[in-house]
Amino acid sequence: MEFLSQPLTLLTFFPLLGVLALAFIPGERKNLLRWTALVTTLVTFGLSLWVLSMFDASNPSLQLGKPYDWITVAGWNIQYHLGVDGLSILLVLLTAFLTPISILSTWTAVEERVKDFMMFFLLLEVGMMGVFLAQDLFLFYIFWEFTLVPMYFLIGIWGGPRRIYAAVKFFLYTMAGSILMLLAILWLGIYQQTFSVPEMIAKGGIPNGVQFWLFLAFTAAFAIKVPMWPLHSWLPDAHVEAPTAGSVILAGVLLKMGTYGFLRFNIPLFPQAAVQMAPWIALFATIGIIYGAAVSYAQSDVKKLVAYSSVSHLGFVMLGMFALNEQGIEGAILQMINHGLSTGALFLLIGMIYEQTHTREIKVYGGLWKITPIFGTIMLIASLSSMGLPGLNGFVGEFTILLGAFGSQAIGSPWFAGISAAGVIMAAVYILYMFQKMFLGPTGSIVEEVKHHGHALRDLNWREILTVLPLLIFIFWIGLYPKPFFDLMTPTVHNLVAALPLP
Amino acid sequence: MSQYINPSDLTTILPAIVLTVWACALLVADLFIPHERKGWTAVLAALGLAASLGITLTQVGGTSTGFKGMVTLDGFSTFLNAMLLVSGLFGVALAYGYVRRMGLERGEYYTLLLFSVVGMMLMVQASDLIVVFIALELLSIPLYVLAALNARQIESEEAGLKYFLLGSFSTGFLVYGIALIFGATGSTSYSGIMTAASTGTSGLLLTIGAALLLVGFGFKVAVVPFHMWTPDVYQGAPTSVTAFMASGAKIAGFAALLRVFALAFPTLTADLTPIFAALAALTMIVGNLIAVSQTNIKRLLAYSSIAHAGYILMAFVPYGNPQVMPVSVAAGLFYLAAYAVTNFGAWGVVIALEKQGGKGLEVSDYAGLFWKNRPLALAMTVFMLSLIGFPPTIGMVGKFYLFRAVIDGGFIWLAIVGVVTSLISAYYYLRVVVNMFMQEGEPQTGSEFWLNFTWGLTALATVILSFVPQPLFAWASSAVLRLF
Amino acid sequence: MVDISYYILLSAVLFTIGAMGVLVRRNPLIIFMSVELMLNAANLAFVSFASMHGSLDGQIFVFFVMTVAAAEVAVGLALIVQIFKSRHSINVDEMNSLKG
Amino acid sequence: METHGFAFLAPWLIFAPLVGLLLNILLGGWFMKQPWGERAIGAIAASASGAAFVVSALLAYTVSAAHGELMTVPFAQWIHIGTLELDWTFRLDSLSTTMMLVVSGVGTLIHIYAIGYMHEDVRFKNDIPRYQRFFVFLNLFIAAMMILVSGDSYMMLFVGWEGVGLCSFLLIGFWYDMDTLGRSSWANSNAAKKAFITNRIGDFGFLIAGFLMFWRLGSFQFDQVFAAAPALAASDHTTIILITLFMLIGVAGKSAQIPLYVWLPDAMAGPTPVSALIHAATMVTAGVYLITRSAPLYTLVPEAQYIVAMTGAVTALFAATIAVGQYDIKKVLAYSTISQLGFMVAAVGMGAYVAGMFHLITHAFFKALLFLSAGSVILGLERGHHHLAHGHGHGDHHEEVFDPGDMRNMGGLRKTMPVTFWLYMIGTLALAGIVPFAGFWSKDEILLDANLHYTGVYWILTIAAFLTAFYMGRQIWMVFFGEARHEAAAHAEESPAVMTVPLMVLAALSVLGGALNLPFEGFHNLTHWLGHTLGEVEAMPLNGVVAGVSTVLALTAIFVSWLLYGRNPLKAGQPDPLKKPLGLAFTGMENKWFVDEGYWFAIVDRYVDIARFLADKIDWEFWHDFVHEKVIAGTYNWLSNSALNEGLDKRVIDAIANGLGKATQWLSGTTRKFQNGFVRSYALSVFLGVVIILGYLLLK
Repeated sequence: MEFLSQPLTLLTFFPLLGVLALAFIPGERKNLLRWTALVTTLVTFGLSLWVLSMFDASNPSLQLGKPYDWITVAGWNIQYHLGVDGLSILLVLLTAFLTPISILSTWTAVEERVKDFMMFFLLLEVGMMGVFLAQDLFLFYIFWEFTLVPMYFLIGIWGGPRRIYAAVKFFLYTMAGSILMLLAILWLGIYQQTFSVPEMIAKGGIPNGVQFWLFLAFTAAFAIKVPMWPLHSWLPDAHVEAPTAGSVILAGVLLKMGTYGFLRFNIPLFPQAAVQMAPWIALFATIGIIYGAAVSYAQSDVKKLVAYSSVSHLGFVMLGMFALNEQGIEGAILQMINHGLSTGALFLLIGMIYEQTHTREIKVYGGLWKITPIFGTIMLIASLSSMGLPGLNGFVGEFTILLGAFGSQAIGSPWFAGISAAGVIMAAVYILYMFQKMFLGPTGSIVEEVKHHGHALRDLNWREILTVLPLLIFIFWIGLYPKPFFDLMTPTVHNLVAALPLP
Repeated sequence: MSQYINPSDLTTILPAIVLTVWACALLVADLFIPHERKGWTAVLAALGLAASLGITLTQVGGTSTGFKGMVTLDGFSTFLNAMLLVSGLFGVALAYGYVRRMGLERGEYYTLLLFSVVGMMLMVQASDLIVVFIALELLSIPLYVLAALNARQIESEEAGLKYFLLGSFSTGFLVYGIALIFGATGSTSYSGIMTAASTGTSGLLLTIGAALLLVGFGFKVAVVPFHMWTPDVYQGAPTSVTAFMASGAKIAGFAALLRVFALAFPTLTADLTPIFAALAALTMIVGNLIAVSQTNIKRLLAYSSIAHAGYILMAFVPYGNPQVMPVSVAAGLFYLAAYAVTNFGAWGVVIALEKQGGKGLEVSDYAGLFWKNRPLALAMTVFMLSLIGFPPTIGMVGKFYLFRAVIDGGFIWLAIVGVVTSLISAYYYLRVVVNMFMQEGEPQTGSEFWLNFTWGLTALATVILSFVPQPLFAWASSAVLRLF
Repeated sequence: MVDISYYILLSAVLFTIGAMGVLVRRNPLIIFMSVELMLNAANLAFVSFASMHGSLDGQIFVFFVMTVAAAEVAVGLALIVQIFKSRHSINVDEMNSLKG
Repeated sequence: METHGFAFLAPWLIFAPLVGLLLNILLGGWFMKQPWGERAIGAIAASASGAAFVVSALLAYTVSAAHGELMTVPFAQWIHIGTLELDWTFRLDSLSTTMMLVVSGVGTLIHIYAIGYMHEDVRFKNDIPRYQRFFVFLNLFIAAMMILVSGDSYMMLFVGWEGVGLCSFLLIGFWYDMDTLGRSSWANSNAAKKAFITNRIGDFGFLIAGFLMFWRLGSFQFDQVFAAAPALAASDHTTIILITLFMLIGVAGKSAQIPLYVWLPDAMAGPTPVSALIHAATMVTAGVYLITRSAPLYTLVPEAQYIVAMTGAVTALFAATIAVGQYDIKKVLAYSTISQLGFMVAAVGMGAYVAGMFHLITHAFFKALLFLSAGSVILGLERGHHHLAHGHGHGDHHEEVFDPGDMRNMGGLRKTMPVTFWLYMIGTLALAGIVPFAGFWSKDEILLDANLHYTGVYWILTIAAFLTAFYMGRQIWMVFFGEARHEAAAHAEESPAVMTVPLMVLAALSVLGGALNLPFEGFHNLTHWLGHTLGEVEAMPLNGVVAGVSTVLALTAIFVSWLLYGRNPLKAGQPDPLKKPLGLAFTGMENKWFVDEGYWFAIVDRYVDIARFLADKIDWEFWHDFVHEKVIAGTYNWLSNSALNEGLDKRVIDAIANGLGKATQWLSGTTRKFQNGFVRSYALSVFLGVVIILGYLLLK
């Protein structure tokens, strides 16, 4: 039982204590429930910082956890192995960072069944942590599938009118991908006589032809999660129907599980295949970038607009990752964080206004900046970071990605990056469109409507400001001084790239 | 004693003997138990099962044969006997309150159940086709009766008769198959058959015999296309009976199937493996496909049990391959156990919601269950996830082992069929969950101690075993290792 | 001494007739008789094989089959009677309240 | 290179304005409640910018003290990945310090002017709280502009480059909820959006140039790039050409050159100080600065240089023609700005970097002067109009929509606004290029170079110069001479000192600015000064012919304009006298040659259509609704004859409605038919199973 004292184990499973505590709190003590959940997640965040403090950035390999035999019988070598390295540390922090924020955002938004909401939310955190920390394919698969369950309930119970449909679609869509990955995992387990990822990487030696198929099988799972064009169709539904906190986590963390999967498994496990497939991935990523940007410009529902923008942003991440050079991959990792921050902020803010107006129709808004100046300003910053304005986080990510992709040997052609760079223009188009139609121009009809219902449209209150403020801090920090973030990943990424059989 | 019977013969099948005696005694004792106290019969029956289980557990690790090699005691049999007896206990626990609620509380119920268990145990231990045949009948006939027990309901009678007619029909094939095998080899004992077969006399006759045998077992475990009785009988029979039938009969059927084909017909793999594979694939597809369109929970679970027969059968497909065999069969047994646990839990929940006259059995009757009775709904969720093969449940671990074995055996296409069909299955299992959590409704739930105990325990087991599957799996694989 | 194969052929024919009977007849009693026919076909096969191999197993098996058949009859008839009581008909084609 | 003197102050170029804007953000709210609040805010902002000016001066001094030696002041690491090394490092040399001085100097003057201007503007637009926001944005702009000019690498420059773009967006859209006439509308915010997006197109070019630069020249740092360039130029000429031309796209965006100039005229939606500072004096010249900065690259590829020069020249002429046809006082100046930027770009394109920078500086002076004076004029009319509306009698005036910027409403302001008149006069003469005003010297130097290098460019620019003098003359006559064509003009009032004093300073600079680089022996100060950075070029003496021609042309142009507009001034409602003689051509000028409409039709509308099509037809109707709902979900729902909820029920019908639904449904029907409850059919299936298996065994 010594593994229980492992820092990463504590970090992963601590929220379960919160779940336990919540179980004993009567459902009508709503604030107590909220506080319990919030405190739990804050402690978890503290734990993640503790982990960060012990993390040795100069060490490229897995840290802070060692394998424990779990199931070792009849040719099985399944280990309980949590570990963190440059690829995952930031995502772990992001997860621990976004969860309390999302919980804070539900303070007034979720009034019914608070207890169950919080329980599912904490369970979700366990799952996400596990995904980013698991170093054994079996363990990973368990966490990977498990995250579906709480999210499914969050969408299905607290979602919008078509919530059930969206929830089921989300569940089945993701599962459809995972089952193919399951087969690939099993094949690997048999071929390598182990499920431990580091050992597999060490052994290597998978024949090229097979690598190709395994790569595809894993891709099926991750590409759906990312979501890569054209497998994005579940995303708008899930986002539109999900409650705000759900959207934040969905965009902020769950999508990253897909991109992270590529990084953690596809590239190191199947290097040849990764190099071969890089141009194709780049092609789809580029299409995704342009397509997502164009489509989101034509949306009338602001949440949908942001949802489609995610398709575009994660296209950038994919492009950078499969540039398979340091600039691209580090940019991609950073962009995962950036997208979590900026899109997370956007969803939070949209949720806050939605709470007052109960509509997401862009056209009913307008001139809000005059009525809610703080809200407008924060929204402006989030939007600018999302469209990659230099000095804010978005730029650092997109720039390094495009730079990497432009000169990538694996992709082999600057055209993908060149065309994707046009996506930066299109990003400006849809983001400014959203900002203008909601915050500039003449005052929208909704303002009167809200007044008509008694209470005038109010600016953000302290809790709401407190909710987004941390995000803003990081938006500026990463934009102006990303060094500490890059330093965390550089050694690992360096090794990762060094191991690739680049042409 | 005499030259015909010696103690080792008896010890080999001691649990069965004890149970038989107990059953007969119970039959008598029941006469003296007043009608309003039939609960006592249940308790006594449970005691009998417990006693037998105790003896079985003492036998763990032991191996012997009895009656001139007609029955065998080995790790395999102890493992499955234990499973069967536990199923029996669960069967009693589920029935305890249910039969009273449904007003069909009769002493025979438990006696019949015991006899059926005896039949199953013998089937597991049999190493001679004669014993197999007798055991099969011994387990079937009580089930025919139990299925038809609810005389007040036409469906119940109908179920009984259908089960009976089709059962005996399939028995016909079984017997004729045995006859052909006997003709081909001049022996009915597994070892005799194998030696004769390996010397290779009249292969075709033997093969056909084996195929007919397969039909007989396939019927019991509900493999497509011998499955059609299943939904009707499961739906018509009293739910507690269904629950017992669904796991007990499957366990016994698969056990016998495995033993026969592994020990008697290893020479026929070339001919039979494709058939196994085809049946498995067909079963998974048909079972899951039709299940999607079910609205009655009992029928839904019936089709799901058909589908799972397909999954389990998958494990036996590579049985000809000596390297893969042990792992794959172990996976099969593990999955069998996992399924049994989950299955009892699920049926327990069904019983908790069932009302007089077959009410409360529609999926829509589960609407809003979570908000009325959280533990029950959570348990049901766990079972559904486990049936899908989703973490954190034992079902997921089971599928993991199973598919690994199949891939190991080189049947990747079969594995693909498996995962795709489980994706389809997710859809109808989720419907139950959706109803429980995301629809508004006012379901009434019955609550009796033993019932709650059953679904509670199984739910816990389903979750916990998924984190510590090692012991169970180790036991299963050791059981297999002793088999050879 | 007649060649064994004739017996086997006969038993096969009987078996098929039995199976067909099950498939075509509506009256459970007759269906059940057909099943008996199948079993007896098996018995015939057993006996002939037993004589071929000169071993008793087959004949012993026949006894078991008969006994079991008798047991089945007991149960089967009981069921049929019960159903007749409740439905005043034993036509199996009227028993399809369970389907889908 | 160790830093000495005041170099260590370099970061304060940015911090000073940042401090200012933070103060105004934090305290502004409270200030605005005080009677003296507005002045306080203005003072903070202005002194912040002033501080930046002082710093610039000290830095310039340090550089000159070091005889123009290049100094770099590292501040922090930015992005270090593998070979990519981007830092926050300040670059101090004669070129950057010059730009700093211009930006902060003119900037500060305009801050001061804005204190007075915005005080009235917010009242006319009656949204006083927005006063605070204006100065925050203005300081932010100074900061961004400083990053742009002081960066030591292309990417740090790019940060400022987009930063100023953002500020221009915010300030153009300052009155985001109305149009230029204060009517509630989308107009201003549209103008702002247009500016930002057009700039982004330019930035796209900049980025591509950057990528090429990094992968072929291995760095973004100026010196490293310039060091590596010659070798590459020798081996792979086209890459350098590509880099420079992609950079030109960026320049075209920022410095409003063909084909991306269209945003600048709309940018006049911003308050006048903004037009003066951002859209005349500083930001728009960033492109010129960029090319000058990249001189070592451009000099390697004459082809690119020629294209740059031509772009500039054509823009200069094209914009000038449009300026002739405008009635809005600020629009005229806007197009004149584009045209003058054309001059500069042409200059730097020809390799006459000093000339370009020289014109950049003088233009900053006199164009700022002109814009601010124009602002003063507009406010004058506003006052007049206001006075009428709320003053005695004429109740109908505040009903009608009055455009204080329309020159057709002006006339005779010479009398009502004398100070402004004289200031405007100076600006005009400077811009028209009349000796000895600043504009003459700088423009003349450009023409001189053009005459030497590309004769084509020379002639185009000369014509442009002629038109410049003409439309400025036209403006003077229409605005200040003749009779008032509107009561507002009649009742116009002079602006307060806080506005006019900065104007006088600028006026002085516009007069004396030429002294920076007089084309006489021993005077070429700027040439030598910038020579430290750009490499010594032998300074050219005055060329009597060129100077003479341009002067004569300018004077003729003014005379012609007098003939048309001065001799018999325009009456209210009378069409422009040019309409008759020029006919269609003038209509073209009036309507900016319909370029906007063209772009709208060719690009914007098309993009919207494509986006709509992708979103509604492809992504939703086909991909989401058909493939996923009908085909996939539909199949499922066929499989489940019961549905999850009413939403899905509907979809079941859909599923049945489409072909695949039908097929699968039939299949399902047949599968389920087997389960018909008949014992005999069940038995049949068993039997068939047996038959098939045996058949397989027998036949295989």
